[in-house]
Amino acid sequence: MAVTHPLDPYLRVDRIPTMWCPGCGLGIALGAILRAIDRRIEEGLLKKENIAFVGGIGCTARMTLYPYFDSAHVIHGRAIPFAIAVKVVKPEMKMVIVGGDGDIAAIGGNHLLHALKRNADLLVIMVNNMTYGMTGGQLAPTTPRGLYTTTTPYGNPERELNVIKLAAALGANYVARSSITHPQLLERTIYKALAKRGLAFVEVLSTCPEIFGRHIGLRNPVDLYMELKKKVTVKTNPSIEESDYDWGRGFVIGEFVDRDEPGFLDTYREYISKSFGGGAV
Amino acid sequence: MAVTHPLDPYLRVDRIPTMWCPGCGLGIALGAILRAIDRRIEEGLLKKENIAFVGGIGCTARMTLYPYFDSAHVIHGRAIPFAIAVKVVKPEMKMVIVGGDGDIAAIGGNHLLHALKRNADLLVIMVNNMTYGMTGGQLAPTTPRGLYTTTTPYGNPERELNVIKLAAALGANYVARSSITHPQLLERTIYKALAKRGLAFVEVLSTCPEIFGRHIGLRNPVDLYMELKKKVTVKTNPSIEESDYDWGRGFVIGEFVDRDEPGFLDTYREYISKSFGGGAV
Amino acid sequence: MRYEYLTGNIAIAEASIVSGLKFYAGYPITPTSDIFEHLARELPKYGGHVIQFEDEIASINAVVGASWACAKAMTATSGPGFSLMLEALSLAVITETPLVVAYVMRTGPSTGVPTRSGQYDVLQSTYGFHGGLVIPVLAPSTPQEAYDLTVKAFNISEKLRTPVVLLSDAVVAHTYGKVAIRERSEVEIVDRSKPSTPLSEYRPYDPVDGLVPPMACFGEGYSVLVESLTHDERGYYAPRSDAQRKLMWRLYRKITESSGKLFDYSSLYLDDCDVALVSYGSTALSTQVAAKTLRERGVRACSLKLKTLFPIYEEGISKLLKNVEKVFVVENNVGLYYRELRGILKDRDVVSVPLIDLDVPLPQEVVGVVDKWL
Amino acid sequence: MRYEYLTGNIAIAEASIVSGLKFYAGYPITPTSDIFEHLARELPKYGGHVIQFEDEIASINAVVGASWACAKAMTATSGPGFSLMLEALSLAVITETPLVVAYVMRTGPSTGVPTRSGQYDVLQSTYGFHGGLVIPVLAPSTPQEAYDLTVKAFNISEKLRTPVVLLSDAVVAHTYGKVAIRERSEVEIVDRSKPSTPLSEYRPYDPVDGLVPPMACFGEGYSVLVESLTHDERGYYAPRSDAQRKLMWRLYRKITESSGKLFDYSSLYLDDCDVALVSYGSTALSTQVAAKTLRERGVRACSLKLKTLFPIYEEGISKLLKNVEKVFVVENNVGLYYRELRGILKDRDVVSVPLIDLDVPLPQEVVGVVDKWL
Repeated sequence: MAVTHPLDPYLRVDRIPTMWCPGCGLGIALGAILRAIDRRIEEGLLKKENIAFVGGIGCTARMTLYPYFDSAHVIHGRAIPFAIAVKVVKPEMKMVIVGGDGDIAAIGGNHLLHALKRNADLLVIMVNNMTYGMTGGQLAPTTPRGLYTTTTPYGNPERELNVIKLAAALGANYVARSSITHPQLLERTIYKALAKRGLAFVEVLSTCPEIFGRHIGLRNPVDLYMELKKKVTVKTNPSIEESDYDWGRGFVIGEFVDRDEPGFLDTYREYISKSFGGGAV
Repeated sequence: MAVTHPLDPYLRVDRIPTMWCPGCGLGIALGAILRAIDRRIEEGLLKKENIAFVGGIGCTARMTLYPYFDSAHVIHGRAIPFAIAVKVVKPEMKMVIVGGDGDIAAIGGNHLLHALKRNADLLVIMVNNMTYGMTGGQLAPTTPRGLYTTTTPYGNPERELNVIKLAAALGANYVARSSITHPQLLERTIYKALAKRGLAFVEVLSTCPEIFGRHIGLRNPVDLYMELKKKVTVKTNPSIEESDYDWGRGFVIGEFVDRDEPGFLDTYREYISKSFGGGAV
Repeated sequence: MRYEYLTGNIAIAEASIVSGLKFYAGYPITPTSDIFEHLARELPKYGGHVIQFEDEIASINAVVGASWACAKAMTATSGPGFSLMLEALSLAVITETPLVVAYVMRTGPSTGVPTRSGQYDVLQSTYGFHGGLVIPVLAPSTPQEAYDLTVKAFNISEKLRTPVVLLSDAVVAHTYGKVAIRERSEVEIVDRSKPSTPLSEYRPYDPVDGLVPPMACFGEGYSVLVESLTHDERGYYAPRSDAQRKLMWRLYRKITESSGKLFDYSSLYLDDCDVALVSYGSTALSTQVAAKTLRERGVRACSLKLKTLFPIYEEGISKLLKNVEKVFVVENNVGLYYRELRGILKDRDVVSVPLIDLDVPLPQEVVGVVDKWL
Repeated sequence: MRYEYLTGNIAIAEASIVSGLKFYAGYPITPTSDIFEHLARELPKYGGHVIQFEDEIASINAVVGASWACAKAMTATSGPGFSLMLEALSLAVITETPLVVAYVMRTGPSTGVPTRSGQYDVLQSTYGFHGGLVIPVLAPSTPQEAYDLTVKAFNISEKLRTPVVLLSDAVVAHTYGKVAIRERSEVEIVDRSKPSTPLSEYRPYDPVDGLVPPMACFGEGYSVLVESLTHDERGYYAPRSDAQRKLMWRLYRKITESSGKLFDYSSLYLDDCDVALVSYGSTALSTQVAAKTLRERGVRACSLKLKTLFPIYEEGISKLLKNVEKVFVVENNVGLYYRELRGILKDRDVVSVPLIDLDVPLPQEVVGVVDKWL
């Protein structure tokens, strides 16, 4: 099999093309993630056999189907506890969770909350397309207020969930928002996040022209992409207040939190080794 | 049946004494809650038949067994969705959720998160005894770091969950911390919270001498009560930063958030009535 | 009455409105989301509420809450969501909460093939919750049956104060059929019986006469107790063997002793039959054709389509099949409901015909298996 | 080997360590928490991990994850928690993940009487998850059996790449008994079979020869795919009837065709018996005494205690009872496992003896019911 693309070694090329609709932002996201991983492998920080992708259910979670690493495509909302366990048993693993806003922040909300609280050693990449794409356009926790969706045909009466604010309040080591409209920046963000201990949370604003585009009147992929790009402002070290989530006023992308507290694994192992002199673990 | 206590009309007196251990802080909490409700009924703001208590599983959730209102003692962690539905169907109801730190913030965390996000019209009272009392002393999300519990016999390696910070970050209308060591203040806090629309969240620091007391070496109820009292500092309008959760350095109690954004019910009804001219709902 | 072409899913949604649905809570899942979406548009016109929750667990617990606020309440889901709802269904059983779950089966286990069909969950639908009691289960095979059985499901839930599972599948869900739509005035609608006692004397779990207690709800002044613990008639915790026995047997008997009244089926050639093909749900569509094919070939075959799967009307089914020599149980799974039927048809040959297909197994597949045994 | 006085719960915990447990995830629930607590103290001494999660859903998903990281993994729970775990058990079935769930039954439905016993969940333990396949279920009635069956549960899970339910109850959980504790060297321990193919040729769901695929795990370079969708041997999504049939029947057959090998029971007076009392779990303690009592009174009674409940070894059970005239199925529930047995003992009278008691039903209760039928 001829290698035709520099990322082919990281892909199950026999599964390409992907199941994603034309114009979907997920391909851009996957490309950026794999390039960031490639750089970390080239540097020697990561080993290919120690990288694992875990996803629940949804279009983003299907990102686990294509990379040529250990992968788990599990059940809706539950990627995080699966990944925590792998990391505890095999601390040499780098666990990458990929999930949509519904998978990570709706049904999976409690596991995210407690992973943040624990500062669990995970890279959580939440690709936010602001809707339920796979099931056809229902309300997501990130759907802009007022928007008509298939389950809110009279307008979404709910406030949006700002997951950046949640992640920051609960003490993740790294909290960033990025966007598929800025692929190089996205790659740099993932690259940085891959080196963190503790929990690194990256929200990736993305485009779903097929479903969200229909809701918002921008079904042409390029139009939706350009619209999202217009709404995005890049900032260096923005404050948490600047993370406000507002489709109307646009989104600040950047690193909101970057600290280096001990991760769950550090403290867990410290407590056990204190009692057993390090021999048992 | 002779009325022997001013709160008897609000109690199923044939179920007294309660199932709580001697020295448990829950009796103080229940007394304060009922006095606050009594004042609101006397004022005419609330009607007895429109008050409902809903609790999941745990010692605090059993608070639903004693008040002489509509009550539901349901399943672990799920009081909030039950209560939201009652409120949507019967907006005249005042829904009071009572639960421990495990019920509300461990297994029930996702429902709390989304109720906060929605600003659902509920009064959520989380009595925090920092342990799992009913099942015998396992780790709670609020257990102080380092503490030995029955499931962390080598010390709790996890950071504590600061639910005040979570509630504030997600936009509750009212967020307060109180303590059973300050019953009058607790009563005033509940009294105020009862008048709020949207989500009012009150954390009540409490004492579990039987279980938490054993973990911490203070099994005498008075000793534990005095220890907690020493750790508590009352502040007027403290900032969110002052909400830090730290058994070693003590706890600030007071009102961290007091705002008046529309509750879920307001916006939900506004969206529906916009479409149906108010006739349908 | 009027006729419309509807899918099974839309028939369920329309029938639930006619039945008096006032609260729907749900979470998106294939192949049920169009029930949710149809109701989101239509139910508010009838003063009802449709809310999307953060997951299936919240949805079913909200449905329980809404029912205690006097609203007829429903949710719809499929395998993964139904598994998540089981803890709360157990709550609904012990608290005797009327509600309906439309369970539209897809291909499993786990995520399986979300868009395609199967009948793998027929035993889970009643044995899935902890507590070992029975939830009534109705299974439509056409949009018309989906409509009629939805009305029936609400009526049973109110009459017996119980959760009811409407067990459809992905084929029925998305097949169009002509449906006789009845107006509310044309349909018999059962509402829960309300207490007649003074407020302070009401006991929420006291069946008074019979097996089903009258039900007060929140906000009416009865100070009701919704209690998940083993309780006495007042709803007070009663951790005693006698209380447990009394409650368990009443909850069991109120469902099982209604099995004759709840029983619903349709049949072809049953009066004159040696070889019965028993099935339910979308598989019944093929089984009926298979019975005709066998008849044309001279085999005295018949088809029995069960619309009520649980509680099993043992005497009734046994009687219907009393003159039959051989019973074939045709299912789109590994042979599950067969396990029930062989237990109640002890003096007959009962053969499992498990046909796994992402759509409806073809009639010739059914005939092919039956042929091997004849 | 040494002897100790242990409760059923502690016997489970100790046996799991001997079996090679390396990861336990759990959430507190009565009456299982002491399994968790014992392991929290002991397992780290053997290099294992014990983590408390935020709920039972996270716990079981963590157990699935740990198993894919090569660790033998377990959780323990009771009714409400088991209901929450069913979605992930369905995942474990389709991904063929070895794991053990110690299910210590209490009184249900819903919260019920958390501290007391019952056998309400015997059908849920294998029919509870969506997908309609079979999870092996073992039921101990004494601390010694709890110990031995725990070892057996781990071995089955590894041998067949399947979740296994160890179905205990609150009486067994907290009754002390003398237990022969074996060292690891004295026990036969089965470990999952590992792939022998080159890294790039490994197919995680290819059984090669037989029905159970060798299992690679994370971090070994095999780039494994854990896939909840219907998949082919590579783990690639295969939404086709042929793929579904192939996968379903293999998953079904690998369990059911092992039913003879997995079968475990003990009996009294079975060689010379007219009236068999069949039971399992703590109720078997009374049933054995009842059989003796009946014998003393001249009735040719015997007792059959089943330790393997699923998959049912139909031929084996049928053969054991072939000379018996009447079979009484004694259970602490409304008569659930009876439904299974009457289906496989078609030519015998099978009578349900449902005795609801928060503890063990007394032998004289069993005798009393049997007397009515003799």
